[in-house]
Amino acid sequence: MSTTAETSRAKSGFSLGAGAYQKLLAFASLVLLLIGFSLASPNFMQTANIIAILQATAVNGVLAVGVTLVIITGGIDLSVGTLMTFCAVITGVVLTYWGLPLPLGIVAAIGTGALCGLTSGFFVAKMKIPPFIATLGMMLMLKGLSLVISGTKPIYFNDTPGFTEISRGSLIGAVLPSLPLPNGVLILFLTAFAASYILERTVLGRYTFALGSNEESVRLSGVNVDAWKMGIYALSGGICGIAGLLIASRLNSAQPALGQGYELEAIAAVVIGGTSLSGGRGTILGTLIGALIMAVLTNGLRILSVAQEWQTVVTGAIIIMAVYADMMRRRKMG
Amino acid sequence: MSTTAETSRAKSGFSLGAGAYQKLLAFASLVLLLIGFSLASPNFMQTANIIAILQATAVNGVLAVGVTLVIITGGIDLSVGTLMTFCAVITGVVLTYWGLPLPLGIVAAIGTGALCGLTSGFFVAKMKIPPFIATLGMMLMLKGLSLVISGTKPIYFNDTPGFTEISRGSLIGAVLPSLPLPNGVLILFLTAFAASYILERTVLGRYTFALGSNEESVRLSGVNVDAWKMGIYALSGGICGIAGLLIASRLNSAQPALGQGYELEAIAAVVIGGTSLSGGRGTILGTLIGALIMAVLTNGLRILSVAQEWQTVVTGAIIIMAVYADMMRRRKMG
Amino acid sequence: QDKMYIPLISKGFQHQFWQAVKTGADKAAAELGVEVTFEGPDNESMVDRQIDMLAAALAKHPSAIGFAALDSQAAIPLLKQAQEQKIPVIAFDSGVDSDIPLATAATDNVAAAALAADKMAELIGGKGQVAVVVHDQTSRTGIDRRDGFVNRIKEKYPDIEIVTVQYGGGDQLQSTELTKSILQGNPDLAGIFGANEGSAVGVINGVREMGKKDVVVIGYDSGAAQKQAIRDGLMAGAITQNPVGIGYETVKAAVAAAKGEKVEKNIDTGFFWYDKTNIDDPKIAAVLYD
Amino acid sequence: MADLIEMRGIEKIFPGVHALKNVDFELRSGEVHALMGENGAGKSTLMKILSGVYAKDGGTIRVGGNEVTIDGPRAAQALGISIIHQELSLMNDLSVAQNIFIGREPRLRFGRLDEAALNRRADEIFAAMNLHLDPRTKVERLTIAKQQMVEIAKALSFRSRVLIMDEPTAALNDAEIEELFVIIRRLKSEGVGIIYISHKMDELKRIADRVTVMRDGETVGTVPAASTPIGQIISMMVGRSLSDEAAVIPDLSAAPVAFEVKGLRRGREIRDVSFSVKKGEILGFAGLMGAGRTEVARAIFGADPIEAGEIFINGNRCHIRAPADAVAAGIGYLSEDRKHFGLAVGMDVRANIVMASLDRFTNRAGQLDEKGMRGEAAKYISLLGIRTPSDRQEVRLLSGGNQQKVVVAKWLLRDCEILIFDEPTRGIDVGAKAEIHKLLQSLAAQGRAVIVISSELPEVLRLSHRIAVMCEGRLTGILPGGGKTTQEEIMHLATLRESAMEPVGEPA
Ligand SMILES: Nc1ncnc2c1ncn2[C@@H]1O[C@H](COP(=O)(O)OP(=O)(O)OP(=O)(O)O)[C@@H](O)[C@H]1O
Ligand SMILES: Nc1ncnc2c1ncn2[C@@H]1O[C@H](COP(=O)(O)OP(=O)(O)OP(=O)(O)O)[C@@H](O)[C@H]1O
Ligand SMILES: [Mg+2]
Ligand SMILES: [Mg+2]
Repeated sequence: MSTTAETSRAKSGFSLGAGAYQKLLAFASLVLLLIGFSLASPNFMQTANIIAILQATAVNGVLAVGVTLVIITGGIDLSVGTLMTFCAVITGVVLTYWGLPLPLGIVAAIGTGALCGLTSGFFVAKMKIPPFIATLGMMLMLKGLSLVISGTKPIYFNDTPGFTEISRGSLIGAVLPSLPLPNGVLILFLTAFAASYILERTVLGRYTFALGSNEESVRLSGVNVDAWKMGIYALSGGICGIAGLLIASRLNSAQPALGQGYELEAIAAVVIGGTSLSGGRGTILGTLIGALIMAVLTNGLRILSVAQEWQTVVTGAIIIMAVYADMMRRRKMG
Repeated sequence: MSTTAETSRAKSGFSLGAGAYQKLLAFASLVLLLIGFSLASPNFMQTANIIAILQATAVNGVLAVGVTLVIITGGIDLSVGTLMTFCAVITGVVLTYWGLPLPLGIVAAIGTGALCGLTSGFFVAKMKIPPFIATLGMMLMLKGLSLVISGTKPIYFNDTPGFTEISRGSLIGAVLPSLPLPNGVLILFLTAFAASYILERTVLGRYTFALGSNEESVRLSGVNVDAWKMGIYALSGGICGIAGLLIASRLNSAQPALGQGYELEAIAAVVIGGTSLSGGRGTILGTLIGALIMAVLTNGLRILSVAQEWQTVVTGAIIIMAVYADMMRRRKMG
Repeated sequence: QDKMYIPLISKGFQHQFWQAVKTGADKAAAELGVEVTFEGPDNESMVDRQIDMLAAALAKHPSAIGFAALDSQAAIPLLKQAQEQKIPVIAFDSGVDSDIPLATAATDNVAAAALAADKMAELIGGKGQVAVVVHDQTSRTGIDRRDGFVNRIKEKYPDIEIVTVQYGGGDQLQSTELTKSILQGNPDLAGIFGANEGSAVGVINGVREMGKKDVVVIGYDSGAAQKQAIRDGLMAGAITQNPVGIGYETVKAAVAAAKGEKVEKNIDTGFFWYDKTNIDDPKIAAVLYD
Repeated sequence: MADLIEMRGIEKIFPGVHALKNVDFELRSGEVHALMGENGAGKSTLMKILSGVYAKDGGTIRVGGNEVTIDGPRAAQALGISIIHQELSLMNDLSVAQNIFIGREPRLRFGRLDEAALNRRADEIFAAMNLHLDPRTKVERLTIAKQQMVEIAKALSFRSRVLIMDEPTAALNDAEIEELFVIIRRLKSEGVGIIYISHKMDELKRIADRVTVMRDGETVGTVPAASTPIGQIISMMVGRSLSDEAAVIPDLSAAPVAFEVKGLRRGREIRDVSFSVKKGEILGFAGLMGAGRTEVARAIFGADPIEAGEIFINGNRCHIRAPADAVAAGIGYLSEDRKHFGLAVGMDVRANIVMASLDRFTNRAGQLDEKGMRGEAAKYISLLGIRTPSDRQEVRLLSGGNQQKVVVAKWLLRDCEILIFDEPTRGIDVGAKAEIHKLLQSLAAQGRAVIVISSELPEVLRLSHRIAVMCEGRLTGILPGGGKTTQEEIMHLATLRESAMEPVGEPA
């Protein structure tokens, strides 16, 4: 119909070019921070410290990747932190209390995560409980259950020798001794890559965006909205299970009291990374950058020995500024 | 144009009647909890304990009332907890360090709250930073500044004799000795009443709902959206200042480290009370009920001497159930 | 006939230290045939939450109350209420600044941390840089241990520099990251003091991950990971309190007070230095927990 | 032969509204069956029942002679029924192709998407529609007319036996409507049954075979389209007949200029637009979809930034940076997209009507005068015939046309000196439309300057005292109104592309 050709706006080539440029620029705040800290302290830009920063990103990064999926559907997940802990505790039960072999522990962590995620998804999709409440309830239940199951004490993995390798070992370092990247970081990148692939290239990813964009319209198109939504929460839960493995292996123990507060940090990474809390838009790459910005900030300020109370103040101010710069950049790009 | 009279459907009496019925029913979950706990323990339904519950609701209730306003605009405020603390610390500085008279301390608390709220509002409205990030940044900055200003130690109000009366005294008890309701509770109800009045009967309230319903359409109606939004955040901040006074007077001290985590509880009360996180709808009465449900739950489980780890589990489960019941009820009412 | 009921309101719940106090309390309860409950807020800044717990405990008309105040002043109205209702109050962990409690079962945290400072000075040869990782900037135990350590170093060891004091919330992971940044920022560091279990374990993790072998680590409290680190030589030694003893003595004193018996005003449950050499000493082993 | 669709005795009751009362409707294959009725008559509701969005409260539905239960959109799809909803319901963050095939994406193994096939198939559909649109464009970047085309493409992609079109042409202009009719005729020849809802009476004769008229939730009757005079159908709809007089142009030679725009520009969308409107004048804006009329209106109103340009009100230069400035200066703008820019659909009718005039109902303490607002709301509800159980009904529960009337009421109440109406009668029934036209004329007669943007040429021709025509962001000419101009003259200017263009301005 519209007979007038619209060559000028339809040039997708241009927008693709702009997209790539934009992606590069998204790193701007991060790069600025890196440069700033490098100039401020000679101890900052050293291989060991960069690895330390990456390792500090791993757990929060994986959680953030998981919660990104849920946020893109227009939901929220407050239970990610305590779910991570719960998965770690279950792994502890499987490996230490029951003495089963390592692979089963890994399956248990991810399976528990997926199952709890599915439950949250059920509350949200079938029982129509607002995601905030459903996952708040889940957070409290899991927090309590972790304490109950573990008997309110840490479960150590001393009997499972390979366990700490999951996070602390370095497969890459074994091949390239000059790059001793811990496995935990490798797992973060693999998880992010997989999640990104699912989001961009699969049906599940498509419905993730579609649900966040206009759930009613998806429903009117005859899609089984509830099932897909539960699937997305389950996937997100499974990813929290991976985070549970990472933290347990890093600490060589499942700490039942840990985890609360981590949800806020993960969600912050997601939002700093440009994903909208109202759903429909977001990227895993952005989330990774968001998580890195937070880790670099914390690490850099500590290296500079800034007093802790001021660290908090500066972190708050820089987060606001970084996001503001990002908003400006995007507005300019149109 | 539709000439046929529409008398039969225009009977607004019917819908009003249903509304009142609905308001009564909103208490259902709360009443059920009260009955349950009364049956389970004779210690529960006693004047002293009911007053203890109300007093435990006061601070969270006032915060929740404040954040309700912001949530109805479609925003969120993560800084309420640390802002409360910041206001308490400023009052401490004014009263204890500077030795100024009590009324100035009260003005300082509310004024500081309003000013910080205004700043958050500025970030959100003018700088277009997503509310989650703007108030997360604010939360961190205020948390740090409270520590800096107080020198990381509590500020006591021993030199301001009347100060503890703000929360602990009982004006009502002085008149009706049989009802020694602490002033803190009275202040909660007064604040809630005032906020409710503003929401339902004033322009500010009207725009609060309108912004949350469709901000762009309000802007295109020629309303200065940014100014009103900043006003709403400032009002909400001022209410946090009241919470700051309440907690400082209850503890007879400004505790600079307190406050983080309170935002989640306040938001939970709001959402349990039926306000939608996507904005445009909500009531202060609902928020009050939400805050009471949480306080009754916590208190009741303690009175029953439920083990602490199980308290958390049960709280999570009951919150989900209460909201589910509420959703069902509303769906039935249409 | 009803059992005597004694609620203990502590400063925390989930941490191993508080669980050990609970263990001691439960033991005494079993021996003396009374009922005990144990509760504490999520972290040591939640002063008002602790007050709410105390209020709920009073509503249950207990025979006596055990109380570890986060902030004594804030609790005074409720403590007065307890006094009026003739419910005896026993303070534990750190004291309650008031004459209402009939007895206090506590550790002198300042003195204990000073002992840690002495040990640190001894192990690093009286000079060099040290750092402190504390769990909390504002709680009584955090302040006392930090100040006990820092002041002793300042007073007695002029050649030792305290380069930084950082706070990790007692969270092991956060304390690990914190320690790594401290080590990165201060490559010549000679020693680190971790002021509670979570901090100490975090310090060990951080030192291990950074591959630093010559940093002297001193911890506080016990727990399986810390004990293992001492055996492995990663940690030079640690201060332990007697949490089980604190819990036990608190309940014992509470029962006595409830029966109207006279109780000793100050029950010092003591603190001990332990390292590789004495960790298996039965006297020490008795006050350690996993 | 059995009817393709047979609905008997359909009942639907919403809280406070008996929307359908014993409604009968049938559809044969290969026919276009128009469904007509005033705003709120129940047309959309009936169709939502047929397409599985609402559950019926009574009655039976037969498809191909067999009684069926349609308990969801999926069930309707399985029966070969697809629908183009009256309200756009697209996923803004997804691309055009992704929207069309939501739920039916071409897949590779392991749940992977075949994006190339997706775009190819969308391209095929667009080609069949003679529509030039990149399937990878995000929907939020499209104008509503384009979004409407996407909805149509989506419905076509189902290749159904029954196609329901609920006001598909409300957002389209004549050229696009013509293309749509080509498609409809083709589908018809393939034996598809089409239910067609529209408020544009001229379309009936061109496309419909039969017409069913509804009023107040009841079927009034079914008549053949060709042999029934339009006047009879209108009186079946509104229960009386309407007169259709053309505008009489008042003598405005002595009237002062109320509003003037000089050299307005922004990028490619607005290219050096200048015009003026006198007190008491109605200036119509015509143009093809995307000509830039909406952009100009939004720029004047301060809703979007401008790069250059001056605005004069009563000869005084005005600086308008935000809609608030514009309203303060006496300009009102009724947006073409009511759902996104016109209404707070979650709020009630009363609140929406007073939204732009709240200062008038506020005392110094900031209290609202509910009684005053109720009074004004009631006035406009009866003036415009807004069909609602009460002024406290949430706007989202009103029928589409009644929602549009609420927006109109909002700007009438605001009472501005300069009023810009962008597609004011979109989705409004014939009766109400005539009423709104009368209102616009009386506003002008009271000395206000009125600008009407409309994609319906007859409307522009009938209302305007002068007609401005736009093409590709430029004002290509201003023609006289009042029957002195033909549709062909307007279309000539509306397609005057840049290459063939000589500078035009306001005729002095
Ligand atoms: N979900 C709902 N809740 C309550 N009332 C509703 C609902 N949907 C529609 N109505 C009412 O039902 C009646 C019929 O609405 P419907 O949308 O079918 O009208 P329509 O004939 O399509 O009108 P239009 O031409 O304006 O689109 C209207 O009075 C409307 O207010
Ligand atoms: N969201 C958008 N993104 C990019 N370009 C846009 C967008 N909206 C409009 N445009 C462009 O702006 C120009 C003017 O569009 P506008 O909607 O103002 O046209 P119009 O004359 O009002 O037509 P319509 O009848 O569609 O409302 C067109 O060239 C269009 O491509
Ligand atoms: Mg309709
Ligand atoms: Mg337009």
